[in-house]
Amino acid sequence: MDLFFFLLFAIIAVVCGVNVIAQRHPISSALSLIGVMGSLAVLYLLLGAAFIATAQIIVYAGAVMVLFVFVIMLLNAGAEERTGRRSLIAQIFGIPALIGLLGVLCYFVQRWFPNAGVVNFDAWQGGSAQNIGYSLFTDYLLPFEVTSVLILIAILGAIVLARKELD
Amino acid sequence: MNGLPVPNGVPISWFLLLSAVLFALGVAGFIIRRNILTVFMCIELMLNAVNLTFIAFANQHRQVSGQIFTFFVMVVAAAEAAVGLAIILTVFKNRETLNIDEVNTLRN
Amino acid sequence: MTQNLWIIPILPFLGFLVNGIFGRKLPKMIVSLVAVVSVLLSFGWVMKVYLTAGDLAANPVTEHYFTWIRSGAFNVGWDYTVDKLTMIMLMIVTGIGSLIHIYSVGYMEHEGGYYRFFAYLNLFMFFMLNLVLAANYLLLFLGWEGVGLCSYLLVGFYIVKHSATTAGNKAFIVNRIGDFGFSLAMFLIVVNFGTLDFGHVFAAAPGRPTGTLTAIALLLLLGATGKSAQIPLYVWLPDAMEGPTPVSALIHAATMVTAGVYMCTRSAVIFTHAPAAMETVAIIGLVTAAFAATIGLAQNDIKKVYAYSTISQLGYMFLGVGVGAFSAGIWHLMTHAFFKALLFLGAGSVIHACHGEQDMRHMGGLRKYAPITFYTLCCASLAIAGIPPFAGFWSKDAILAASYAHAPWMYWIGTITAGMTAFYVWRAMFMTFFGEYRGHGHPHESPVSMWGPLAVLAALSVVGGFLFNVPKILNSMFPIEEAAEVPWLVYVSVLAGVLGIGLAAYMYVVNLDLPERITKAIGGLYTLVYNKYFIDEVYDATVVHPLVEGSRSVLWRGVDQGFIDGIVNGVGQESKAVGGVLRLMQSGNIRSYATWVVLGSVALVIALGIAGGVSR
Amino acid sequence: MNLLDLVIALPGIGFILALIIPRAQEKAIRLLTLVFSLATFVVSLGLVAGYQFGKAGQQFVSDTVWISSPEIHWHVGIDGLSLWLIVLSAFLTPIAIGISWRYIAHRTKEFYAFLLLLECGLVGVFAAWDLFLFYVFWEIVLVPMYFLIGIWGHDRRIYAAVKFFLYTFAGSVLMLAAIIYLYTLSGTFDYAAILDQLSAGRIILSHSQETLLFLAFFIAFAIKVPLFPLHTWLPDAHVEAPSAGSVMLASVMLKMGTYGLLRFCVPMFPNAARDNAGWINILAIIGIIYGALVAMVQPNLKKLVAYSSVSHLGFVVLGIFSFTQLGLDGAVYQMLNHGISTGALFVLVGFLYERRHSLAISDFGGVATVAPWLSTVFVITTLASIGLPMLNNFVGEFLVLQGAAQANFTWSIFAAIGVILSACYMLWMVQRVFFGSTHEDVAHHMPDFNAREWACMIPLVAMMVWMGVYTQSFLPHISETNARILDQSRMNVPLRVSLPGSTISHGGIGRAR
Repeated sequence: MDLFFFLLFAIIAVVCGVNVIAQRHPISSALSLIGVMGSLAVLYLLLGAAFIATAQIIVYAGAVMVLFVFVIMLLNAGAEERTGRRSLIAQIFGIPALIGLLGVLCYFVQRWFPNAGVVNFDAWQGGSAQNIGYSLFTDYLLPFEVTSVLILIAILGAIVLARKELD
Repeated sequence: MNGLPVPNGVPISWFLLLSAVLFALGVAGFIIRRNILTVFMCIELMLNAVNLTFIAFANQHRQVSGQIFTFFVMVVAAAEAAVGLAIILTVFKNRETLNIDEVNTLRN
Repeated sequence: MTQNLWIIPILPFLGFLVNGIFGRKLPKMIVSLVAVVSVLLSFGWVMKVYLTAGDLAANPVTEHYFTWIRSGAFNVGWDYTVDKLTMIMLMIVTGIGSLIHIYSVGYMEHEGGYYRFFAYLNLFMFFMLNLVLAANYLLLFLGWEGVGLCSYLLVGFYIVKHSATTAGNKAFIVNRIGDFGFSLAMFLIVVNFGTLDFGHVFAAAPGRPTGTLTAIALLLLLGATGKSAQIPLYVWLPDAMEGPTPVSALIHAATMVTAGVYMCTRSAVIFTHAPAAMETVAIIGLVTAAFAATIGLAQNDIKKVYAYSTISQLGYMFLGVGVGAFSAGIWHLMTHAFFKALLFLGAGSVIHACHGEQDMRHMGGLRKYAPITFYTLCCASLAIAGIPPFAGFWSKDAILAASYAHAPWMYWIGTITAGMTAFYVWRAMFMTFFGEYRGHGHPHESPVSMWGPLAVLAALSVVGGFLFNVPKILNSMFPIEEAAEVPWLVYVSVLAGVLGIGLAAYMYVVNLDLPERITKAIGGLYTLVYNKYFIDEVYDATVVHPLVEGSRSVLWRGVDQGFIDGIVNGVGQESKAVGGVLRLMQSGNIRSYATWVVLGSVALVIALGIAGGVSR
Repeated sequence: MNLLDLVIALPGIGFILALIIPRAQEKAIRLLTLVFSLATFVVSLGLVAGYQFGKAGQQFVSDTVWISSPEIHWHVGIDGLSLWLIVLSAFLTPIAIGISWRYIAHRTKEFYAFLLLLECGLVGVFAAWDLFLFYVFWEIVLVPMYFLIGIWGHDRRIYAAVKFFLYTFAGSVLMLAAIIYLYTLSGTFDYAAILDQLSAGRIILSHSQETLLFLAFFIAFAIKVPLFPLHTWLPDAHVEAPSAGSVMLASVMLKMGTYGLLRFCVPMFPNAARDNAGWINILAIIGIIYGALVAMVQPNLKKLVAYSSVSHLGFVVLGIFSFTQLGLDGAVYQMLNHGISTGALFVLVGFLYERRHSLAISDFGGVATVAPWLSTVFVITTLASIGLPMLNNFVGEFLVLQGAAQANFTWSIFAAIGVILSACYMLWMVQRVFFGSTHEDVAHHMPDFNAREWACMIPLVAMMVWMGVYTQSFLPHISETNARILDQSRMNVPLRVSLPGSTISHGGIGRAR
């Protein structure tokens, strides 16, 4: 059963992922990316990370992607043109290197984790909001607070960058 | 889920492989796409791939830390998205293009 | 009882400060008053010390004011001491100094930079008094360098004139070479004696190895040859005549240039225990005396004649010191101060009379126009020619007698030189005062402030010799050696003087064509002498030019900019070249960057995998 | 928070305040920096007043933990050696501000802020007793100076600034490596603790270890001094820097190098220092003569003064590595002298530049006729630089040469040649700039001193005379500390003799005392 759910959502994620890069129109890519995120959220849930799965849906699929869509709309971005300078290196080496990377990664994953353990869904439920909250406000208090500053700075930065020049 | 005993769960390596594949897709998009917005989305894809690894290991090691890291990655990603999109807006305002091949002022 | 010796130098120093800082705003009257009065008061204080200090020979006055430099066991104080030798020097310096200050009031009246002149002159007095009062070598060195500075400033007094400032530089730098020797001597003294105090050094010197003492003495001598214009460092003095004439009189004739003689006399203990050094001193003195006299024979500039005569007379003093007759040297120092100051002041008066003309060929017949100057200069010229009973006779005779006792050949060269001296000094007299006036304008006599000092000095040139018998005064410091009297010596040297005067009279009064014919007859030799043996040119070609050009082309452009910077910039260029190759990767294209990242990741993962595989 | 902390903190506070004030308030910024620098100077005089003779070790100590792991302390303190260098820094900063009052027209705010930061760093360098803290201050100094040259300099300022930065940085990286190595040996960055361990024999360095550590420190300091042949950054940096930068660079920053030699190289690695003294002194003497000869033919006023610095600093190094009391005293005194007299020369050259807008000697001539006071002060400064008695440099040069003579007479012979040459280049320059007939351009652009310029010059001239005549105000502090350093430099000699592989021969130097 676990295997089934895993395979189902894994396949959805990969197909959507392929679609992200295959589509020439950014809005299609964005919608596909939401698909990837949704299926990943399900996998998180299966892995016992309930809070993170929720956050994935709300923050990523919700907020961040909406932002993307807004920007796409705002800029009225159409399908990309096939002009402009191209990178020779990227053309020649890019995809082969990438396939090489994937191959090497797969090889080492296979080699190091042949039977490193089997994940059983439902066997562990350590990712409830309570657990996460407890951990965040004890062990990870300082990084958490720093994060808030980071977000504040990001907000300010975004405002400064995107505002109209007042001249 | 339905109470049936599960003789065989999912091997951890499968999650890693899925993560690797998604990551590779992100990188591939990064390399082949010219639209700066798509490229940016590919970055998000890569981040998600990494998050999956964290969660998987968190499950295996029965530790909440991995999920915390994911949490932070998400926070950073959100901040990054805000700033990054603002930058894209500015670039578009100045250059009238979303094609990253046109944006190569880094060179000189 | 404290004598407050510090008052002696501090008075001129105060004068210097007042004139230096406020002089520009003060009227000339006040400036000259400040300058003259400060020196006169200083002279007065010297007299007061002389009268109240009692027997200076038995117990010299020594005063300590404060520690100047102390480091570890080494300690130098600001100490003054007065013994008989110092007292003589003090009197000469302040006495002649006062006269020349008074003279300058008239001489400089129409010159620009009046206040500057008197400020420098006062500063000079301060340093010179420091030099003679010093109770240790370092303080003496302070005065020594200080008078060099004032000499530099005063020689280059006419700052607009290039030749004057160049002469000033030359004076300072050549003196520096001498000071180099002096400093090394001091270092040796400290290394060997641990102190620079005269008292301690002289007390300890007799027991030291002769080699050390000879080295010290020779280095001191190098210092003295610089300051006192002896071979090989005499070259600055003739050029120093670029300065105003009172400066030539005070600094480059009467006081500063004799500092070398004073210093050697002061260090007599070291010299007497280093016979080789003594011999060197005598030979240098003798050679300089003769050499400078020959140059003096052919000069036409009146001040140049007296300048070479100064070098020559200083040579006599060194001869005296070198043959052990220290007191005779000091005696000649004193009489020379009288008559040479007079010669220069008289020359100044002559130049003043001829409206700034210095070439004797454009003078003549001045006897009628400037009689006082003429008569006073006569006294001086007779004195320098060694005619009894004028001052120069006594001291020169003492030196020659001592040199005969030491080595007869020195006496003979000295006597011939005396003949030459008489000749060129009187040649100058005849060319200036006899015959018809050959210049332009109307010559006139100088004002009283100028001829007054002349008169005083003339009197001293007449009676100064036998009135102040220095060897007797200094008997306690330098006992007169009871050498066998050789009676005919006196007559020979006087005869040389008379012959010199006679020859000059014959050539420049009676038979006026003769000089011309002689010049033609000896052609090359004359050119050589007239051009001062081309020594300046030789120094220029062998030392100055190679140094400057070598520094420019080899050291600066070659080593500094070429070699060292070449290496430094070469390293920079290399890095740039490597960077240039790496720069090709930086295409500016984001996707190519991404590709590099991927390639890097592959390499990294493989590396990690291998490493991990090994560790597993 | 004791007096010394205050001396370090005041410029730092001033630096921050200067940054806070809006840039339009130029006047306020200038006044603020001037007030802060003067206050620093006044407080630093408190250090002089509070200095206690005969007290071993450092005074005005302030020691708190700064970083707990690895343990790095805020450990500052002074002894006779640092005392006067700190006072010198505090003395010259107001003057540097004074001479920039009108000259610096753009980016005023950053300029004055950087000057204060520079002062803060300099004082810190001289006060630090923790090696890491020392390194931090050492690098802090580099930053403002880099910008002073790079922003407010003349035409080739970027080249000069980069050259300056790379040269010094290359050296200081070596020093950092040596400091870290010492840390791994001793487990502490505290200088006094390391010295204790060395002298007690708890750290035993092999011969090659000691030599390498010595060289690492030595090269860093030698570049800063600068010792021939590492000097070529100096003329470029000086020529391109604004006057205030030149003044601080020549007067105080170069002293960081010689201070480091005396503070760290000699006491920590006495055997290596003594072993290597021979060639170091030869380099120093080459520097003395070479600097003077090259200075003689410079067509540019600032370059001339810069090369004369190379010559003068050669004396300092010679004095340090003579290992005699006189030599060390003279070296430290010469550091102060050079700070005053060369600083004054740069100030004056700056004044000339402000008037004539040129540094080429050939563009001047006859200045003395139109600006007599300027010329008088310049000549006095030149004479001080030449080493005329009664002015400051003489005392230092004399002591150094005397110390060198005690160690090895040949050294002093060659070094004394430099004294002759100094007269040559300085007087020749004076003649060409100030004497002769006045050119039209010079006459119209050469006003004499104004009140502000007088205010800058009078303290300097007064110090030249004071330090030349009454050395007892300064020398006792220096002597006392130097005696201790000399002692330390002998301290672990006997311990080392028995060790294998350390064949030390203290040639002529050991015999000197």
